[in-house]
Amino acid sequence: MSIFIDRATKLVVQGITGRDGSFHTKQMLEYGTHVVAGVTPGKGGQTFADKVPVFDTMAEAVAATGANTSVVYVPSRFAADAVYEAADAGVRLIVCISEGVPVLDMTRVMPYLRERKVRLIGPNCPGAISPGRCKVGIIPGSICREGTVGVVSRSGTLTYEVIHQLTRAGYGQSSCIGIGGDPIIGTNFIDCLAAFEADPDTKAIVMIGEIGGTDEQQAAEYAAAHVTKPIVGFIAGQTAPPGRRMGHAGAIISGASGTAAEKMAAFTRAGIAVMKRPADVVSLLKERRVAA
Amino acid sequence: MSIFIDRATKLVVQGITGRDGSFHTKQMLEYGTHVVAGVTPGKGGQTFADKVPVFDTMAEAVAATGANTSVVYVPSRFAADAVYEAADAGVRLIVCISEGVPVLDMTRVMPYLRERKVRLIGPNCPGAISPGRCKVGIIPGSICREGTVGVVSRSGTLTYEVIHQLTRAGYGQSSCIGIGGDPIIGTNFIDCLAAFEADPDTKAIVMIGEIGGTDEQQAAEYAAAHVTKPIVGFIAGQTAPPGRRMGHAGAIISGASGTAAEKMAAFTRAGIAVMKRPADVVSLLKERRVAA
Amino acid sequence: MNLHEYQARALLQAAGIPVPDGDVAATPAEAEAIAKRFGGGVVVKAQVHAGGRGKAGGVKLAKDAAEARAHAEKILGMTIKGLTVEKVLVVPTADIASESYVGVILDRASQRPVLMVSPAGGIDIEEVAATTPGKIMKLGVDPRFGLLPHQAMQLGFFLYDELPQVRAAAAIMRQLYDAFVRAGGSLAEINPLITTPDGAVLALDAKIVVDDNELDRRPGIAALRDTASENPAEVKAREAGLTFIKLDGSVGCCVNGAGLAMATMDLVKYYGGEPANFLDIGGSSNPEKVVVALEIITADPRVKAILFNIFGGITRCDDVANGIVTATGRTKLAVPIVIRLTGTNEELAVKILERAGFSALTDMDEAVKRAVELAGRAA
Amino acid sequence: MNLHEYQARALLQAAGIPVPDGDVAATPAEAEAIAKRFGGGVVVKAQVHAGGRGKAGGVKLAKDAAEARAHAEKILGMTIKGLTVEKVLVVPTADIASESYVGVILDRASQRPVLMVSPAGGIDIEEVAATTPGKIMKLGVDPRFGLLPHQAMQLGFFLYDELPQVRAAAAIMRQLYDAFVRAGGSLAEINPLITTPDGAVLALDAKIVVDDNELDRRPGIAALRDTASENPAEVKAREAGLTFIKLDGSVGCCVNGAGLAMATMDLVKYYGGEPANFLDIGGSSNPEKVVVALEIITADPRVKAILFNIFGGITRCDDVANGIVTATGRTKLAVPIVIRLTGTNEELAVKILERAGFSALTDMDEAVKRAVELAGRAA
Repeated sequence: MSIFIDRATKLVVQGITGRDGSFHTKQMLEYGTHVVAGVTPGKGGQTFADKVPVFDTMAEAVAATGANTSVVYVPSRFAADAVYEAADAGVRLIVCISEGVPVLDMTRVMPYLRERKVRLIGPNCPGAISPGRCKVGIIPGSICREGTVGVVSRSGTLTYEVIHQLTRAGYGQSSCIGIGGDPIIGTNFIDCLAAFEADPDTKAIVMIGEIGGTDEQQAAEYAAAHVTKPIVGFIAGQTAPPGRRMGHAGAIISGASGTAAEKMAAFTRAGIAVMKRPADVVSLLKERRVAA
Repeated sequence: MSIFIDRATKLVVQGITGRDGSFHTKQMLEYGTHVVAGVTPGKGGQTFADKVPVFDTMAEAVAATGANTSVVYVPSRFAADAVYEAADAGVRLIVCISEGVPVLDMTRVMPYLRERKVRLIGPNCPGAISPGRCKVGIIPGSICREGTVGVVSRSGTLTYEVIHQLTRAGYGQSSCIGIGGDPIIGTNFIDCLAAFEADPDTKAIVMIGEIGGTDEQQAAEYAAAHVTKPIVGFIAGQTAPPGRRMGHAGAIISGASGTAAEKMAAFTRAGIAVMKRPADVVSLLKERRVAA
Repeated sequence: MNLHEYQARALLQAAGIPVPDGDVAATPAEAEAIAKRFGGGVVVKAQVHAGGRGKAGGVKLAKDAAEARAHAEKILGMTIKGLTVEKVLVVPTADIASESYVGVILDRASQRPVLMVSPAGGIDIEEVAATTPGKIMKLGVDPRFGLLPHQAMQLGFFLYDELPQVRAAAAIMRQLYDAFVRAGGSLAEINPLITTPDGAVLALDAKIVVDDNELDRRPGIAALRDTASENPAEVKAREAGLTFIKLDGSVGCCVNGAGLAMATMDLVKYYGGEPANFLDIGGSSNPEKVVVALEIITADPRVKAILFNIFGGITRCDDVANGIVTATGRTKLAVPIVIRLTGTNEELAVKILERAGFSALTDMDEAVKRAVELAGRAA
Repeated sequence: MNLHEYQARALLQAAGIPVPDGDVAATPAEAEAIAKRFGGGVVVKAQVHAGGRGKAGGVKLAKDAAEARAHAEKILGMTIKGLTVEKVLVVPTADIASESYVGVILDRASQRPVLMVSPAGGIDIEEVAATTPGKIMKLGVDPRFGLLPHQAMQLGFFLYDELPQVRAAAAIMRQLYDAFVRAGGSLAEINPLITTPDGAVLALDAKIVVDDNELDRRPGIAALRDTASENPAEVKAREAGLTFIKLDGSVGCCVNGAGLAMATMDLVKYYGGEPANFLDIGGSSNPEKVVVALEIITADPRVKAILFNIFGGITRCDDVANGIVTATGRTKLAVPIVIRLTGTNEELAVKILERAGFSALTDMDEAVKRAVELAGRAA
């Protein structure tokens, strides 16, 4: 089992003929993801990589293929519209890889999706992978392995680092979800915790947060009340200065709020084992008697 | 019993110190409506007619009095904002008497209300009355009488005419709802038919439509499927020329659509007795064996 | 309120929509000068608030400036559906590769603006809807978000195959939607939206109808009202706060409330008469309104009897009675009058009327029957 | 991107908000001329992207033009929190009856813009929030509807008692919200919003922060960027598509991905070192970026060791290796370098590096420990 994506995922790639879109579509196809369609306006009728039909619009793509999920690789200034289009076309899950989506766009996108009960993962995220079953986005399949640890993270490469450590130590993953580094994102820690808690094949959860905002604190409270599975957590940015955006648009300590220290304290209060460094993930899982 | 308003109605008057607002507030108080507050910005702290406290904002008025309903008498260009304010303040029913509200305003107001599950009656309507219990709006209480006929109408004075005929013949009313003459209104015929059908004290329904749009046709279909109580219907505008707005913003035959003939045919198909003239209401109710 | 084609063109242009050259003329000499300026062939188009102006001879092709002047001479001053042509629009003839239709209307059922497009442009869209509905694509716009880019593209793909034209049409639709909202429109359409042989997409004709309720807060749009091109009686009524619509019968009607006014007309017909007009004096009590209403009704020589039907609510019957007495005091009525009053201050009104020598009825059917009878007798 | 006060003032003014007179000067003579033009007393305010400029001596009252010149001489060129003052704003002194705070921020938790107002203006709003939270009113704005008139009125009543001031403040808030949206803001504030003794409501100071992601589609706003007032290394990094933030330690870090970059800094600290910077070379593979990154890191004399930490995904390890070889080929490194690479094209990268005489590690902890050790040895 897994969360959000699995063998039933039928994927449309928005921006399939672009540089990033085409590269990662090939990777997803290689991984075994059911990529059923691509969309690039004006390229309708073409075929990508000899097997994926390309359409002018999402409406056509979904009507023709019954796709239920889309992944967005279009440039940031078109990303919000790609999300609207996917929602209008009727997919239930949209994964937006694009980085640099204006936050004000997101304030309008979110109620649009909520009205239509569509889940968005991202933007500015590496996407999701359910090892052995489905990959949507850019997480390298080679570092993952089928298993029972659920991973959720605001980061990209730091997630790879942690997955890498897990896989090396024999801990496979049920699903890995990169929720994105922006201040406003479609799916947050709590959504993922709830899904992992409900997923019978997930036995433990790894949660990788960072400075900025209060999502980790709220997730910790949620976990204390609703999650029975062991959780191991990490917060990046313990040495970050306040008031500076650390790469991610959402990674900023405002005044005294959003520091790594307060997030780690919230984890501890909630019974979440706190990693001091990425490599600690393995020893903490072992401490919690999670089998590899 | 009655629909939408009754003895439990606690009313705030928006625009209570204006010309129309103050006149009709006095009438509503005389009729026995529980007018618990009024709102006029800058007049907070005053008392209207020695008994109704006036507030600067709806939020204060509702917080202080527990009002559940509001009626809007403000000039048309402020009407949409008054409706937003009432919805934000938490009332469940808003009756907008104001005439001349731009239709584009209404296209934005409606989804706002839907998200908050607030009912709007109007705009450009005479309001509602549940004879003997509560009056919200401008329908003259003197022409009404407690009883079992539910009246719903797009018109103002034509409604009075029909109520007058009913009362004169001994037919009292459970509730009379003026839904308004605009193209976009908050509560339509179907809403009222459903409410009258569910109201145990309503034994028959009188429905007064007019040219323009397809509300009556849809209501007729709804009635055929869901309403068991006898319905008598009238359509004003049988002699209206196409393409001209007959006073009401919504009373216009567009092309060949929205004519009185098609609406009357829809009524007949649905088993609704069609009045040729307002005075027929009494004889048709008698034909349907509705007791006075 | 209807805008003239030349006014609508200007609003579209301001929104960024490509519109071909063109200028408006009030005299044949002006039309000639404009045609000369453009050089080559032009089209001379009557600016009038009436459909079917082409069939009525209000749109003419001219091969040069002299012919443009000749056409303008014929068209200016002509009457189309009762309205006089005061201005013509002169535009260069366009090379047309294809004609489409693009419009925004306010849809009552969905309570939203709806974009409607068709590759069958240049003809009446209602005709297309009736004969080949498959050639129309409709898309409801969420007014909280406006016409989204991907929606405009989807509509564009319905009209064109080539991506540059799809993109151009999509941009025009978004601009049209914005112009519609900014004008406070209830309708905005481009018919035809053309492509030229070199692939450009242009708005060849434009129509915008503005919601009258938007005019208060849009003085720039309100200033576009051209009362010279409207029915004078209707203009006079509007300025007095009345709603008046001229019809062809002999029973002049004066009613408070639009629904009751329509029902009164219908009852006139029911009893064998023909209403001369729709007239709603509205909800407020103002004797002066009644005076103007009577002036307008009696100015119609076809009117053989006058019928008042007043159900007092906000409107006070005594105010209406006072208005009747004032108006008939100034000018003696040449036709009989039947007055029906009931509701607020009914007794007071009856006294006022009786003192001035009128009698008043309280039953609507009785009053209408009497008025129809009187009009029939006079005919 | 932060706007200067004078730039923010101009945007507020364009939105219709009443802002007192004022003009910007780059030299003492200009400041004097502006003060002379206004007559009377003025305030000379440093235009710099740093809080606490008042306490730092960057805001001075002058009784006349000569004193304004003298103040400008002191303030221009002074350094506040590491940033040099290049311009001063000269404004006439205002008669102040009351000071309030009005701001719009983007609230992450509610995913909405939030209006925040307080009658305790003129001081840092975070201080008000910490000491007297009851003096702050917050209101979430639905971005699909904007700040509705009644919401602005409600906020206005929280600030003022008199209806004219409530209305004025409400209008200003709606204009501020519009300016915020039009600028693509992540923050817009007026602090203080003042009333004058005669009852006028004015924006005395303004601050706008723009979301960098909005700049592509807002060339007018993007043109307001004042690179002269920013840290040169950070400007250089941004222009190369890197994110660089200068810190005070001795281990220069070059990482792909913001989260991993932070985690790397944290691990440097964990092993007893101090990071010299945050540097994210981003997701794309471009050897030229690595060259610029190395230039920036090595320009800092405090850097005693360089640490590369690359987890290849989209970023290809061989591209990074090529960048390192190119950069070190141009300028010989004066400090030791530790390279950790793993993921996409790892083997290829190792070969490239070894051929150039570098060795590469694959374990993050090992690499960080080594870099900290080398930096410690050099100190």
